Amino acid sequence: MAAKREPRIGLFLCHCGKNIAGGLDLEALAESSKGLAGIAYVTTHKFCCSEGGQAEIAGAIRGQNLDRVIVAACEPSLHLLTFQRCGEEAGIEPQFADLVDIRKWTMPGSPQKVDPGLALEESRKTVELAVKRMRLKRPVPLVTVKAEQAALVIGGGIAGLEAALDLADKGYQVHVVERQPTIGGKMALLYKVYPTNDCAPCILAPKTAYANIHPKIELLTNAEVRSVKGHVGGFRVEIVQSPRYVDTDTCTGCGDCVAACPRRVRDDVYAAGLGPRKAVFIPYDQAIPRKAVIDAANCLYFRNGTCRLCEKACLAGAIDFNQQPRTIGLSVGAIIVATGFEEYVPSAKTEYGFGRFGNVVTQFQLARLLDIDGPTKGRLLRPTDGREPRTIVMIQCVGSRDETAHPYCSGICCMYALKHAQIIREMVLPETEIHICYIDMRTPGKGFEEYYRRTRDMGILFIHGKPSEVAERPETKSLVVKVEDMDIGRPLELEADLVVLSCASVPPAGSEELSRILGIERDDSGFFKELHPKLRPVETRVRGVYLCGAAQGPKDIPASILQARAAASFADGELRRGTIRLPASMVKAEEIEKGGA
Amino acid sequence: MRRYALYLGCTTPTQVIPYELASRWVCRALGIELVDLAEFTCCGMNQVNLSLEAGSLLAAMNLAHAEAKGLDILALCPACAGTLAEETERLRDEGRRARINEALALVGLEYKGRARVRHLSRVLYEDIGPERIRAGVRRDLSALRLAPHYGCHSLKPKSVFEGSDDPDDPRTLHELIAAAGARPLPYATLPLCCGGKSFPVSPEPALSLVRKKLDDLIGRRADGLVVQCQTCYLMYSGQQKAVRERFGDRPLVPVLLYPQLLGLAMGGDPVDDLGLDLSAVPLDGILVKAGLAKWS
Amino acid sequence: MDRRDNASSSAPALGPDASFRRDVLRHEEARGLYACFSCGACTAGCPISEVFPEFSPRKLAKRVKLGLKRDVLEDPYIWRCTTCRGCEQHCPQNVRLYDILNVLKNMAAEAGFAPPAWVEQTRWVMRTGLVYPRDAALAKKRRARSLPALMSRGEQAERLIARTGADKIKAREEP
Amino acid sequence: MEDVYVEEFTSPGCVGCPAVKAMLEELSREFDGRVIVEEINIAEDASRAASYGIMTVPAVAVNGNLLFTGVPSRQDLRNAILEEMKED
Repeated sequence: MAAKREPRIGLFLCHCGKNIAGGLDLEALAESSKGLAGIAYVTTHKFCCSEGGQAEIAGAIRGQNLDRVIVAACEPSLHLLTFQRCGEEAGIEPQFADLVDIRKWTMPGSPQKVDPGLALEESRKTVELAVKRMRLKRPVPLVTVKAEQAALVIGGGIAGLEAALDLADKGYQVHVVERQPTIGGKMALLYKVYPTNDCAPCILAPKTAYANIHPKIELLTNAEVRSVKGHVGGFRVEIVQSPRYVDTDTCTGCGDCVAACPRRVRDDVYAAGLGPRKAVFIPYDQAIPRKAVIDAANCLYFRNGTCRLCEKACLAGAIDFNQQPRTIGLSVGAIIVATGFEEYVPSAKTEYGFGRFGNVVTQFQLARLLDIDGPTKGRLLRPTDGREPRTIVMIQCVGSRDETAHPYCSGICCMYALKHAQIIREMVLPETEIHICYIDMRTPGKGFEEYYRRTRDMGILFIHGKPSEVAERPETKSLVVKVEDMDIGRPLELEADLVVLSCASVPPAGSEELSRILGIERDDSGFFKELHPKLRPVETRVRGVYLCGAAQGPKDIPASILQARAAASFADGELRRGTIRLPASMVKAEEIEKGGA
Repeated sequence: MRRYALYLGCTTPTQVIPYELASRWVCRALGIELVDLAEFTCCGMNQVNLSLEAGSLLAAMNLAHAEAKGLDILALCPACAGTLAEETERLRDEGRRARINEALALVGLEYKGRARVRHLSRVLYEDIGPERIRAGVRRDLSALRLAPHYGCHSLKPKSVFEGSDDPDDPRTLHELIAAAGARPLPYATLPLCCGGKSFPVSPEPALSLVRKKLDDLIGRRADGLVVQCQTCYLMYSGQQKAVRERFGDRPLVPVLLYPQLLGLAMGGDPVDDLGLDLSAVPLDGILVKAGLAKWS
Repeated sequence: MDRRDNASSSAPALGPDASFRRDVLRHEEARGLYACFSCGACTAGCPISEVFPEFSPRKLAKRVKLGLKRDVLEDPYIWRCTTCRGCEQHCPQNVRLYDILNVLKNMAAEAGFAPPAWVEQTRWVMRTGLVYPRDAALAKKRRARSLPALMSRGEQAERLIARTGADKIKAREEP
Repeated sequence: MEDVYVEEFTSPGCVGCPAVKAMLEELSREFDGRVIVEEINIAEDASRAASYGIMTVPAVAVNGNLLFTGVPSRQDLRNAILEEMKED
């Protein structure tokens, strides 16, 4: 076989202002790189990514007759695309332009920063490896594959639905997979939303209803993704739908089966554990699909083979105890992950007594108690005795900003505490005293500071301090909250009929499994990891898999909607031409199971 | 037979003799052999005020003495137990151990990291257990509603008591009281500190804290308070008079050390075995409810 | 009567002193102090703060961070800590305030501000091995209850304490 | 004969990765250091993996071409490396 022509590699070392040049001797690095096999040209530039820097790279490619380019600068996720495009302009195929990160060794604030000597040594190694790789690299054959005009959306909350509707309106077939028996997600449980205090179901229902009737959208409730194979444009997805034991085609949602069911159990979802439901139930009035579902773990027929009263009550004959799990195979071109979040269960913070003291609840429970469609029909009553609370203390940052639980700020808890305080003061119990204990109030969204001001104007009392503990008075089941108000610098004991914990937002159960199925990463907090936290907050490591909503990290509804639209836009961008050019190796690999083992 | 080096601490053998008396009696009755070591001194808990280093050296010295006898330590004082146990944690670090042993060599000692330390209540809970304690009960104390007071040093720092009580929701003393046949009483000020360690420097805050808990117990109509620390005992029992003088007359709250309660349940003599006569607060009410006449 | 009056009469009472901050942080026990974001959970859980708001673990942490050396070391309230560790128990940032307070007390003791009670206790440990004196009345009382005689001695403790220099610490003069 | 540059993509907790790592170490010894292996933790360097479109680990790229995902047979891996050596 004929010997390959020796490639001519150009190496561009970036000062990045002082970020790199201030931390190592770039001239020394340039000097030592000159002798590397394959290197035809080495230079440094103050900012390689700038217009001038790119012009110089393009000029060198032409002037020095370079056929390959390496830039040693920052993380590839920041600028690889920049230099690939720059190289392409000058006639170099994107696969022969590379960017390697030497800035991590020198950048002030970088966790990997080392002293200049070591930085030079590490950078040398990085550059050497990159040159070696580039020199040996052979052209990767690209092939054209069909881009399926369909997408999978995992999660039927507000983020997932927004993305699904966007893509469906653009003409793609969209499959929405939702673990719960109804779509709507957390938003359906909020009662009202800030800063407008709109009724949450009122502004959610148009979306859910439209998704339900949209000819391009298929809703798969009670379903989970089991496996994903393939690549962007051609993912093959396997979904398992758990039996509902109710035929959704014939069920009319009349509720006769629910009335007939003798088995009452705690409703942990729609009543947040504060009210009952039946073993056969319709999750809530605006549920979609508004069809009954049997909870087999609690159904008397499944437990001991008796009862079947629902079956007798159903005139439509929709009850079907013989339903089996159904496996569904789909081909889609893109996948949008919108699995949302869960509320941190605060029982591990034993100092606040959740689970031990009946009148300590979470904000999501409070939302259900305030909801006119909730377990108390919108009357705010204490769980232990059904009395109206005269004093309420809210505790912020429970499990958030806490090294013993979750170090991050959950971002939404300040605002929903304000929202609940406003609702109680304005609409529910105007005479009830409300105290909010906080470390910092964080209200940076549009109209949010004004909302905070309005809450203060209502006479809600803000106590600047994190409570150390909550005690219960055994006779009355009322509570005592110990907190320092740091503005006066004095510990206080607040008497409270009801204590409400504003808990961290945490990744939902199953996130780890899903990250394995999709081959995407999770961050230290367990949320799905974006390709770059600043510049590429929607893409993931896997081309064609995008993130939106709280699946990527705690966020509120407007931010979730924005990101959902962005994710849909990315998916559209990949699929709209109908075909995709991919390295042949990727396509060859498509039969291999996900999961790495 | 379980054998431990008995660590009395400073306060118990000099000021809270009934605690020592009852503990020795209960341990004997339960088959726990206690060995007295003449070499034991202050654990260093209070020396850390002036010098953390001096505190550590005293703790290590006492550990080394127990280790030299091949014994683990059973401490009556929770603060001593905590101080010594925390030092065993710190001395897992080899550098620190070498440094401390260099000093201990001055007095011909070395600590290799073997001797373990636990407080009496924890030995009762873990080695004997509520089941066997219940089996040894001879007197019916079910008429007694007693509030448990754990004491800060029995619960904190968490690192020393890993796997034992959650300081925010402790249960073991509740269970031990129930095992002795009495009824543990829930009350809101359970976690409140007795203030004892600040008492020598400034008595006022400690007395205010004592008053707060006593008033809660009076409101709850408790038959008494059960403590497992001699300093808590001195504060709640010994200082009740001072509280009444300072904050006005109020009903007296009987205070028992846990081994006194357990000893009563196991049939011990209230005076000879358990030293109930040495209480600053009359304990007649307790004795009557335990089915015993007042001693003469 | 307030110590701050005394301080202000002689020299400016407050003045940031970066070297003090560094001296404190040099102790392994004080690591993590900078993580404090002043939420006040420590003070809320402090039984002494309940009675004396002048004693505030939260403010103490901030005073050290600001480097207010005299203000901290001359503060009589740092000696009123009851060692319950309530301050550490609920700290969301794992700041070891009890340990930091001990570092501060050691520095204050060296500077001559230790209360007589603690200095006296150290003296007794060096003599008897215990923080208290032992007298004939006690021996009699113990004998009467058939308890063994107390045998602890102070020599070994004395040699170890002397090695740390804690035996040289003098108590502050009481008014 | 030319050196061969092998990128081995791994992640923490990957079950198949140690086997691939062992094979590559062995081959590196067999070819007397002419096989240069770089281990890339995709959790730390996500963009390198993204540039190859890797969805699963272990994965192996030889001279810049992604050749294997999953655990390859030792024979396949060896042949791929030989192929690269031969071409130059």
